Amino acid sequence: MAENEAIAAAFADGPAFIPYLAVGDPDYEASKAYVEALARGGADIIELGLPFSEPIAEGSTIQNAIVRALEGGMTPDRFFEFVEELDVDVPLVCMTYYNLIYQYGRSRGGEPGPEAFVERAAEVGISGFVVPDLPAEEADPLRAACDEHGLDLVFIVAPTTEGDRLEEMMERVSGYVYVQARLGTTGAKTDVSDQTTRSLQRLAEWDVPKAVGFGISSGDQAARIVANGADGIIVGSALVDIVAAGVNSERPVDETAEKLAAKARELAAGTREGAARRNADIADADSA
Amino acid sequence: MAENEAIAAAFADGPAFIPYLAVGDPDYEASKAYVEALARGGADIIELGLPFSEPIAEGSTIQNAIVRALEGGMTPDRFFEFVEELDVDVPLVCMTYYNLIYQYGRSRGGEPGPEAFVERAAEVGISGFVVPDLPAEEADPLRAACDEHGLDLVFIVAPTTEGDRLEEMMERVSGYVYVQARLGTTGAKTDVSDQTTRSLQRLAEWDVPKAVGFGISSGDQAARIVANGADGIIVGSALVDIVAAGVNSERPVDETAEKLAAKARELAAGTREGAARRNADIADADSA
Amino acid sequence: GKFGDYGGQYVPEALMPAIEELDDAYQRYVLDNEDGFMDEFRQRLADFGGRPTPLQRADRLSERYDLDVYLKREDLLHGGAHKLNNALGQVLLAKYMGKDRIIAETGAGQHGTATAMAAAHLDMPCTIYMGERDINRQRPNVFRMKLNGSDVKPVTAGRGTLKEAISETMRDWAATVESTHYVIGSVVGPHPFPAMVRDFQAVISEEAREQAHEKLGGLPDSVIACAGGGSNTMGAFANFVDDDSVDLYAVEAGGSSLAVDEEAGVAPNSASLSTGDEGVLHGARTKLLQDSVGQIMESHSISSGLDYAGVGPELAYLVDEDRVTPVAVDDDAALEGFHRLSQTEGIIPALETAHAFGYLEEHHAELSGSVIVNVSGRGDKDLQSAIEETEAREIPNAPDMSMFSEGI
Amino acid sequence: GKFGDYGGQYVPEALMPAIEELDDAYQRYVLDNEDGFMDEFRQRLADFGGRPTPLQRADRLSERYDLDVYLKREDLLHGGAHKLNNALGQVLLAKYMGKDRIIAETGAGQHGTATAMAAAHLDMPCTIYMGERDINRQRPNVFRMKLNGSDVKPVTAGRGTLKEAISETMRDWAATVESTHYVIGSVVGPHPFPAMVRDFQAVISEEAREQAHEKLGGLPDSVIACAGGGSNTMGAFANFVDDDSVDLYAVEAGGSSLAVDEEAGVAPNSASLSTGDEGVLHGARTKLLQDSVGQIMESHSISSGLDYAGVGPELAYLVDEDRVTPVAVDDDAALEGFHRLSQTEGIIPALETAHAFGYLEEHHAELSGSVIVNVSGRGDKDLQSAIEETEAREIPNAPDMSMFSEGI
Repeated sequence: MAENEAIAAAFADGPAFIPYLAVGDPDYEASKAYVEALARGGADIIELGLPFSEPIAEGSTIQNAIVRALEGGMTPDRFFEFVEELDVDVPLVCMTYYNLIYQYGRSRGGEPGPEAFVERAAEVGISGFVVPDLPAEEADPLRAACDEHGLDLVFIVAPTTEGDRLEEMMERVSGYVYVQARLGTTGAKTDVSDQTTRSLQRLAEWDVPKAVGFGISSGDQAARIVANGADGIIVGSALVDIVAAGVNSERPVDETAEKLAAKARELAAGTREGAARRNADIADADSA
Repeated sequence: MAENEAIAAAFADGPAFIPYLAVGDPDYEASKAYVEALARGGADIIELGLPFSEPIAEGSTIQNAIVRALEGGMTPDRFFEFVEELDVDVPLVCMTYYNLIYQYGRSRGGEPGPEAFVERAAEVGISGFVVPDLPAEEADPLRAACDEHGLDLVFIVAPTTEGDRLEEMMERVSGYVYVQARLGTTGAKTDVSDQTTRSLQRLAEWDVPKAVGFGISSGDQAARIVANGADGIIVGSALVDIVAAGVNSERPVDETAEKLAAKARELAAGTREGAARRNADIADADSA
Repeated sequence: GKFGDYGGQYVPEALMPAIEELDDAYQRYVLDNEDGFMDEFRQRLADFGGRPTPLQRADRLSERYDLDVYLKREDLLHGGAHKLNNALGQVLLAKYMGKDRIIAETGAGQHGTATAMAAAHLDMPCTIYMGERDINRQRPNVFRMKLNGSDVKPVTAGRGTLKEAISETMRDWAATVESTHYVIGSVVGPHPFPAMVRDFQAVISEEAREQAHEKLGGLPDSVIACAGGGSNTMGAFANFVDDDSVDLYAVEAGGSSLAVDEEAGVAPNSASLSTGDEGVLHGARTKLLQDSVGQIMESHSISSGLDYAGVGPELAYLVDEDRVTPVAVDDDAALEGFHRLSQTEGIIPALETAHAFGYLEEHHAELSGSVIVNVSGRGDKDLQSAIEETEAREIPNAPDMSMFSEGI
Repeated sequence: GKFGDYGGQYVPEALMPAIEELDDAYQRYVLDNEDGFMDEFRQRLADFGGRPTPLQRADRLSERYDLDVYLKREDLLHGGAHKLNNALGQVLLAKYMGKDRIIAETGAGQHGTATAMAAAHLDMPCTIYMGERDINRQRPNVFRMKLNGSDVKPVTAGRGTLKEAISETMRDWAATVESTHYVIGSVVGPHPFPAMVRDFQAVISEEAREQAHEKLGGLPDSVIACAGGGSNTMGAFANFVDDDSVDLYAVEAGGSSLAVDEEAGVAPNSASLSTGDEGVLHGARTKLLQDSVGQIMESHSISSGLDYAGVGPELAYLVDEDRVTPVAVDDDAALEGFHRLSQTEGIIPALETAHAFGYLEEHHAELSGSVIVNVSGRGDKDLQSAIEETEAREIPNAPDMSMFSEGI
C-alpha cells in the first residue's frame, strides 16, 4: 500500500493533534477561516468533513453542522475548490460517506466508483480518507484508487472490533488508524473510557500510528490519552460546538476563528504534554 | 270479549272522529285544556297518549310531543289523575307502549303484568287501549284483563297485514280496529293511499268499526276516507303539530286550545260530510 | 321465539309481516342451509372475514394469574371486532331474501362499520342511522362507513345516541319494510333476531370449543365475555351451554356505580343482567334498566358499545336458569384491564372487551384451571377515550399519562 | 450478503460486530431452525398474529376488470399490516440471541406499532425513535406504541421524519450494540437484514402460493404489491421468483411526478426502482433517489409508508434481472385505488396498499388471467389523510366529500 508522505511526516515528530470540522459550516468563507485557525492553533493534520445528507455515524453536534453546511450550499466540487484555496501547511484528510465518493465519477459523466473522486482529491491536495460507513470488507475499490494516487485510507477501530475484523483492517489501513474511544457516535464527552487503553493494547502490533477520537474535548483529556499510548488525538465535536455557538450567538467570524485557534492550542498543548509524560514514564520504566 | 258500551255508542250514530294527543304535552294543565278543546271541537272518542321513553312506532312529531310530556313530568299515575280530572263527555282510549302497562303492577308493589294497569284505567274511566308494540300474538294477558274490566282492546291493521295475522287480530279486537293508512310511522301527510281502500275491503267482514289513521290532516281527507267506507278517522300528528307550534311560538294556552278546537271542528265536519257522501252513494246505488 | 318467558315479538303491526318473512328465511336458510346459504356464509367469513380466528395462549397473563388464560381473537376479524360475523350473515341473508336495501343503526359505530363493509362486499345499498352526538364522538367510524359507500344519516332527536338511532331505523323500516332488511346489531330485538344473531355469532364458540380440544386437550373451566346487548357473549357461550362443567361469565359494564338515580332516570351503569328487571324493549321481553314505572333508564359506561339499557333475552334466560353468571366491573377496572392486556400481551382491546380483562384482573383468584376470554374487538377506535378516561382517574397500572399530552 | 452488486454492509465499524453476530444468528436460527426457532416463530405468527391470512377472491373487482382478482389479506394480520411478520421474527430472534432490549425507528408508525406489540408480547423493553413531525402526524400510532409499553423517543433533528429517526436509531445502536437489537422495518439496511426480513415476510407468498393452488388450481399469472422499502413486496414475491410464468409487479409511489427537482434536492415521488440510481444508503448498495453528486433526495408520497428514498437491494437486483417489473402510479391514482377497494369490496386499504389498486385500476387491460394483489395493510390509520388528500383533488370515484365535513 501507498503511504502518504505528508501524513507520515505529521506523526514523525511525536503524537499528532488532529482536529475535524465540517467544510462549509456555516458557509464557505467562514469555514475557510475556521480551518485556517485550526492550523494556526497547532493542528498536525486536519480532517475535513465533506457533508453527506445522511450522516448515520455522527452525533447530533456534527449532524447539525452538516445540515448547516448543506444549507450553505456545500457540494463535492465546492469542497475540492475549498481545499484548493485553503492556505494551510498541514496534511488534509477528507472525511465523508461512501455514496458521495461512489457517485462522483457519474456526476462528471463517467461511471460510478471511487476513482474519479480520489483522483480529484489528490489533485487538490487531499492526503487521505476516513469513510465512516465503509468497513474494510467493502473498501477494496477505494483502497485501490488510493494506492494509485498515493493517498491514505484510515479505518476506524471500534471497541467492539476484534479477531478477523482487526486483520481485515490491518491489511488495508494506511496513514493512521482511528481508534474509537467508546461506543456510540461522535460527540464531546468528558469521560475517557478504559476501552481506549484496551483498544490501544489490542493494536500494539500495528505499524501505523493510532489516533484516538470520540469524546475528547479538553487539553487534559488529550494529555491523558496520549500519555496512555495514543499516537494522536482526533477532536471534532468540541470544535464544532464552538462553530455552533458562534452561529447561534451571531458572533463575528474572526472571533469564532480565534476561539477555535485557542481551543486548538489547548488541545495541541495537551497532546505535547501527554507525549512528555509518556516519555517520562518510559524513562522511569527504563530506570526501574 | 267484552265490548265497551261507551265506545260502541260513539260509533252508533255514524262515523266517528277520533283525535289523539300526548297527555302532559307540554305540561299537565295545558294538556288538559287541549284535550277538552278536542271534545269541544266534536271528538267522538279521544285517544290519550301515555308517554313512553322509547316510542318506536311514532314519527318525529309525536316523538317530540312525548319528549315534552316526559320532561313535563308525566307518569302513569299522573296520567290516571289527568283522566280522572278531565271534564269531557266522550269515551277515552289510552294509547301507550306495553312496558308501561306491564310494569305498573310492580310499581304498586305487586307482580308485573297488565292487570293492575287495566284495573286502574277502568277506575279512572278509560274505555279501551291501543298498544302499538303489542301484536295480537303477545296480547292475550292484556286482552284477558280488558275483558275482566269491560275495556276494549284496539289493534292496528297495517297495509302489510294479511292472512293468518288478520285472523289472530279479528279474534282479539274489540271497540274498533285502527286501520293504518300507509306504511311508515305516524305523521301528517297530504296523500291518502289507495292502500286504505284495499285495507277496508280486506276487513269488510269484521264486525267492529274500522277507523283509519296515519297521515290524515284535513277535513277534506277525512271526508274522502269516510266516503270510501271508513267508520272513523284517527288524527294525531296534525293536532300535535298545533301543540308544537304553540310551544315554539310561546302562544298562550287558550289560543292553542282554540286552534285545536277549530281543527277538531274541521275534521269532525269532514267526517260527517264523508258520511253524508257515502249515504248519498248508497242511495245512488240503491236507486240504480 | 321464546327463551322461557323472554323474547317474543313486541313490534308495531306494520313490521310483523317482515319479521315473519325473516323468521321463515331464518329457518330455511340458516337452520336448514337451503340453497347452501350457510356454506356460502361460512366461506365468506373465512375469505373476507379472516376466520378462523386464533385461540391464543396468553403466556404472560397466565403466569401473572396462575391460570391457563386463552384469548379468542375476534379482534383479528375484518373490521376489528366480532360484529362482522353477524353483519355479513344478515346482509347475505337479505340478498337471499331478495331484498335490495339494508338499513342499520349504530351507537359506537362498530356495528355500522361492519354492516357497511358487508354491504360493500355484497353490493347492497346501505343506510346507517347514527345519533348526531355519537357521530361527533366516533368520527373515524363514520368515515369508514362513508368510504365503504354507505349513507350515514344523523339522528338529531333526543340526545342523539343509540336509543334514538334505533327508533329512527325502526321508522325507516316501518316505511320500507317490503324492500329493506334491518340488520340488527346484537342478540336483541324481536324474534328471530336474538336466535339468528346468536347463530351467526356462534362460530366464535364453535371454533373455540374445537381449538380448546386441540390446545387444552379438552374443555376450558371457564369462558369469560363482556356483555352489552350480548352478541359476543352469546357467540362465545353458545357452544358451551350444554357443557355443564364450563362456567360462563358475562361481564357487564358496572359504570361508576350499580346504584340507580331514579329521580334523574339514570342508571350509571349498563348492567341489565346484574341489576335489571324484566320488561319489554325494542321488540323483546328481557331484563332492562328501567325506573319503577317502566320508563327506560339512561345507561352509562365508558364503553359506548356496552352502553345499552337492555340485553339479549336468551342471556336473561340463561342467567335466570343459573347457567350464566352475570358479573360487573366498573369503569376503573375496565381501564385497568385495558392497560393490562395492552402492556402484557401486546393487544390493545376495545373498551368493551377490556371489561372482561378487568374482571380477570380483579377476580382471577376465584377462578382455576383454564379460562377462555373472548377478545371481542380491538381498541384502535377507543384510543382517545381510553387516554382521556385514564387521565381523569387513578388507575394502578396506567402508564405515565403525561407522555400522551406533553411535547408531542 | 449480496444480490448481484447490491446489498453489502456499509455501516460504521462499531456496528459491524453486531451485524456479524446477527448474521450468525440468522444462519443458525432462521436458516437452520436451531432450537426450533422457526417453529416457535411460525406458531406465534399463527396464534398471536392470526396467520394464515386469507387469499380472497374479489368478486366485484374481478367482474369490473374482467380478471380473476385475488386479495392476499395481510390487512387482517394483528396490528393491521404485514409489518408484524418481521417485527415478531426479529424480536423473537433478539430473545434467542440473549439481547435484553429492542430499538426501532418508525416513519408512519406501522413498523413501530408492530414492534411495540411484539415486544409487549415477548416481554422485551423497547424504544422507538420517531421524527417529531411524524409523531404529530401519526398520533394514534404513537398512542398505540405507548399503550403497549414502548418508550417513544421524539427525534427533533432535521425535518423530524423517517430519515432522521433512522440516523438516531443507528446512534442508539452504536452506543448499546452489545445488549440491544435494532429491529429494522424493511428489507433494507446492511446484510443480513434484507435477506432476513425477506425470509420473515416470505410467509406471505408461501401461503399465497399454496392458496393459489387450492383456489385457482395453479399459479397466478401476476402478483402485484406496492413497494416502498419493499418488505411486503419481497414477502409477496419471494416464493414466486422461481416461477417464471408469474409476472411480478412492484408498484411504487409516483407521487405528483416522476421528474426530480435537482435544485431543491426533492424527488416528488418515492419511485427508486423506476427512476433511482445505484448508490449506498443506510448500510446497503441499492437504487436510490439521489442528486447527481450523491446527496439523498427528499422523497414524497401521500403514503408516508412508501415515502423513502431507497429500496431493498434484492428488489433492485430483481429489477435489473428483469424478474420484477417496476411500475409507478401517482398520488391521484393511489387515491382512486383507495376508494375503489373501499367501495367495491368493503376493504379500506392503507394508502401504501392503495397504490397497488391504483395500478390495477389504470392498467388492468394490460393484465390477463389471474392476479394476486397483496393487501399489505388496512387504512384505518390513513382515514384523515385520505379524506384531506381526496378533497384537494379531482378523483373520479371519490365519494361526495362534503359529507365528511358538513354537519357532522
